[in-house]
Amino acid sequence: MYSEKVMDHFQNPRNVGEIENASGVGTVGNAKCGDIMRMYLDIDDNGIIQEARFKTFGCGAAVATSSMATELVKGKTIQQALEVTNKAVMEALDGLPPVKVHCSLLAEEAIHAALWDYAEKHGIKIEGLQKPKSDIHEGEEEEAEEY
Amino acid sequence: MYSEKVMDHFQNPRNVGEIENASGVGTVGNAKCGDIMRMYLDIDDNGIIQEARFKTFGCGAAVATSSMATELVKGKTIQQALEVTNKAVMEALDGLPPVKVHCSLLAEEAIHAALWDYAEKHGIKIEGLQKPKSDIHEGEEEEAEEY
Amino acid sequence: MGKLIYLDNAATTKTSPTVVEAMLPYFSEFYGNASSIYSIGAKSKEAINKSRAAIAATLGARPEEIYFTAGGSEADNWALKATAEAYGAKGKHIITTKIEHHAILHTCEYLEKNGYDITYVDVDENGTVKLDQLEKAIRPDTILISVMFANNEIGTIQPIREIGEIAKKHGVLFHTDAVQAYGQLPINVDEYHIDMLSSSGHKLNGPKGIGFLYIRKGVKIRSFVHGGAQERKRRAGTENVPGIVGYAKAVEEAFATMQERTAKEAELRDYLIDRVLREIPYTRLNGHRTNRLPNNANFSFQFIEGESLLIMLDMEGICGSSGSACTSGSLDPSHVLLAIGLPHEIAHGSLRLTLGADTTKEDLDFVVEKISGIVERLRSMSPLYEDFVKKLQKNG
Amino acid sequence: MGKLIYLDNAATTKTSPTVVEAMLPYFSEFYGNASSIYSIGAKSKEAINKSRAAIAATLGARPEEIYFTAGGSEADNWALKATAEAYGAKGKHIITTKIEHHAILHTCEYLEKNGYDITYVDVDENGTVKLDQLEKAIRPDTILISVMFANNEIGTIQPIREIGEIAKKHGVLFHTDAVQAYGQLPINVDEYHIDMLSSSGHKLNGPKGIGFLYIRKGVKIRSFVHGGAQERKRRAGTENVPGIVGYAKAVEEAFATMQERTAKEAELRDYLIDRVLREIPYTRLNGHRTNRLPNNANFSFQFIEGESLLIMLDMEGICGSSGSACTSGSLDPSHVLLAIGLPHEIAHGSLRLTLGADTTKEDLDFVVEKISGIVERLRSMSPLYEDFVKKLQKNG
Ligand SMILES: Cc1ncc(COP(=O)(O)O)c(C=O)c1O
Ligand SMILES: Cc1ncc(COP(=O)(O)O)c(C=O)c1O
Repeated sequence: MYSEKVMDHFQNPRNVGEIENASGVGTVGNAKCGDIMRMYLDIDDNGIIQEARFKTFGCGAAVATSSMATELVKGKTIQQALEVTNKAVMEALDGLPPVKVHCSLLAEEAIHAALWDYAEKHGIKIEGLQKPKSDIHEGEEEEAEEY
Repeated sequence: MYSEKVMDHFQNPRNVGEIENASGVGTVGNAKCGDIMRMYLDIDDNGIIQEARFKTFGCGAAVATSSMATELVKGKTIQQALEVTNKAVMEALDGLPPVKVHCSLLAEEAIHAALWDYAEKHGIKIEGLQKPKSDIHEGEEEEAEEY
Repeated sequence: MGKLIYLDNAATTKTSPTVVEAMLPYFSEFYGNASSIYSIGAKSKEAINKSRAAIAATLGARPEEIYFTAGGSEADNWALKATAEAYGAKGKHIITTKIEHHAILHTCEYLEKNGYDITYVDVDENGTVKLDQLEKAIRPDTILISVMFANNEIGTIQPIREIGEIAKKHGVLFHTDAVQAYGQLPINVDEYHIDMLSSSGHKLNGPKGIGFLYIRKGVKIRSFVHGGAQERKRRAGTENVPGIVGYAKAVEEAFATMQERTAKEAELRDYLIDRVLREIPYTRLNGHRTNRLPNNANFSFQFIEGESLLIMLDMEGICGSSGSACTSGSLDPSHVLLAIGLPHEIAHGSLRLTLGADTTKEDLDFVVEKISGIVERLRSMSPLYEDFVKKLQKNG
Repeated sequence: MGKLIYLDNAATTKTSPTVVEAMLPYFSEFYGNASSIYSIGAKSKEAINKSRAAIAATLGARPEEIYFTAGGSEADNWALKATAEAYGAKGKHIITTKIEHHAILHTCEYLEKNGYDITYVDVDENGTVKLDQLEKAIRPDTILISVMFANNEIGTIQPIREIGEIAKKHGVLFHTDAVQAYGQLPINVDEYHIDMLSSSGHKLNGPKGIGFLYIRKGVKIRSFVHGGAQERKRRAGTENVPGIVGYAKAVEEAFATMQERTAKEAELRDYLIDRVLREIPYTRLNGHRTNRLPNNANFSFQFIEGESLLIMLDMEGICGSSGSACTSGSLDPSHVLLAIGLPHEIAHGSLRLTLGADTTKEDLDFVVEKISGIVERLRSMSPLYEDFVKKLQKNG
């Protein structure tokens, strides 16, 4: 059901782990729905993401999207990181099954949550960043066609 | 679905044909239901059935019961012939499938019809013989268990 | 018994050995549940997807419009009952014909008991649906027209394209029971404006116990069998993977050989019809003379009854079927034969012979010879024939 | 990939090669329609009759009380919908449990939409139905109690005899979904006062796409699939002869080996449970410790999610299943795990392993070792585990 890229990132996840004294940490999702992602970012004084790490409780897609998301934001500026959308993560993984799309949304939210934490800690405001929902499943749409 | 006896009487029906100037002829059943039996009896002055012949339009069971019925009444007195019930015909054939029981009723009725014809022609009354129904399907019961 | 001449392919067909071969790996090797996550389950899922796509392609449909069922009857039940339910608020009127299979007719009776109103349109003496009557039957509360693609007894092919156009014009859903036609005739669901279509695997040399219902995208009918999320949540039950794979294989073969096979069958069918009508007196052909399934011949032999004929043919190794009541355990003969206007006693004397890909001219020569003798023998035992001959003699 | 260790026998089983062998002649040799009159059809009919009788005997039932269906889901749908319909005039209340299979639960939801009132009885923390609650739920308008014989996820065996007695006492019909239990546990329909019972072939090394509903003589439910006169006019559709024959063969084998096989499986199951609980911390067993299906083990590993675990097991050649939402495409985890009181995050981390006749101790040693490593790895990636450890450290 998963693409080779997803399987690769699931089997060999990049950047698993914690960052001590991270610049920003964000946790999204909830156990009820079976996905929790925690993203650690290390951001230097120029606003460049030097390091990104994650921990994820969730399915194969959740792990793979977390892994890919950390890869995608590493070395980026904050503004560039904001452009790492769930679509970008999915594309980088050669797609996800329809029922797993919410995992990529979670990854996007995890980045935002970590950046939000960074901004709060540093008392700054990041252009275009809204306070992330803690639960990305809220208000999620059912599959279009219902039987 | 049929016993060997039934198959034998169907493949090699005994007494097929007509009797010219028969003592009694009876036809029962109707084309609507797919079974018509005609029974010819030759009855001597002592009231002994010397010969019995039949013609039948109908299924395998109809042919076999006609054949067996002629065998059973041959050599019998009229009273004995009246005792050739559908049950007797069925038993002599080692049974019939439930949906074919009506064929044996038809055979019984055919005997009665031929005897009735004989009695009418000779202006006599046969003890215990009622005017046969021309259509034995009338009022027939459905299979007990209905779904 | 010597050679078997099987001429009851409309009842069921031999599962083709290549079909069985295609199924075999899915019994004991790739037996995984298609809904599971591990690789052996993925094998099953892949096989189902491929089968679905192959079948969809033959109809000009999309794979996600094919829903596997346990056979033609379930597909027919599903189409009618679920449409009735889903569109019941719009209306409770359904139009069908007098010559549908019991899977349709008995389902309609069931719906009638549940407050639906069914119009059974007549057919003409050839078994062709009366289009004007059908169109006139449409009312504002009509939600569905269900007409079979070709009849299973007399083989008559219905004007499906015209019916589809009528249904479309009036905004009514159109279901066709194509159990007999699929694999014998080219069908395109878009061209014919078909919204739902039933098929059954064992009618085209596929396995028994598998069928499908084509449901056009957008038709809002729900599950008939509720439960697991199989078949896009519309038909619950662990997928019959070997059945599905075998079905697709049979479909593939049927469509690859369709033109050649049906041309050959139609030629043999005509040969059979011509000889029987010429050589056996008091015989009629039932169904349309030309516009009929390529493998179907259906005769009525006056003065005799069908079951007797069948048993005697069986003793010669010939398998056929009859619309006689006696073969079904009911008292009335085939509703189809009555609908085309046959009197009861003639309907009782009917014989259906349906050819297969391996039927030969020699087979049919043997069959005609045997029928001829058996019919003669049964007539010699028939009181109806006796009466007829006596009347002839009296008049002559 | 090396050897496959298949531990998902509750999902589906390998069709036994002897079963396939028994089926084979009925595809391309004795392929006749069982309803037809000629000898090749009689062969099919005979095979069906023999199969039906063999199955009936295992339940202490009469052959004419066994009705073949396309599987367990159809049997469940039939039992519930047809009972609702047939007895709807008497009452519209049905009692079932919170841990039934979706084939029951979704059918109940359907019935609720159609004016029926369903009571879903609770289970205790072991997954055993609360008998007092069940009995109290009975009302004058209760027409049916449907309780599964054994649960497909956690394996808990229900007090079926007691439920049967309660149903009998109150004059209510009793249906049991025995899809998981049949062939694993001895069942006698009279002893247990069962009026209807569902089973599915592919759960006991028989083919997919075949099942049966036992209907006690006198229970007045009608057809679910309308049409031809098959199955004593109660279930239309050309009989799936190979499926039926294979089913009966599988049943025969399952009952011949039952005692020995299930004793061995139960021993292995206990070995597996003991090792896992001992060697992997923060793990719990779901379902009753002893009163469970002989081949079922179901664990929850805290802090990890089931699908990830399954995929990693698959990479080691081990097939299991999980009650995690992610494997089903829905958001909520298994209703069964929630019903026994598991919090969501623990329900998500569940793993079901269901043994087969050929499972060995060596297989399980390998499996325990792999689970152990994978759970550790997934925990090291889990934010929930991180929080837990930090809390421990803070407190410690
Ligand atoms: C308890 C239970 N009931 C019903 C079913 C449905 O059976 P099937 O998938 O064969 O229709 C299953 C298995 O899927 C089951 O485990
Ligand atoms: C026209 C038609 N519809 C439906 C069916 C039912 O198909 P099945 O017996 O496979 O359920 C048949 C054959 O029996 C048929 O000929």
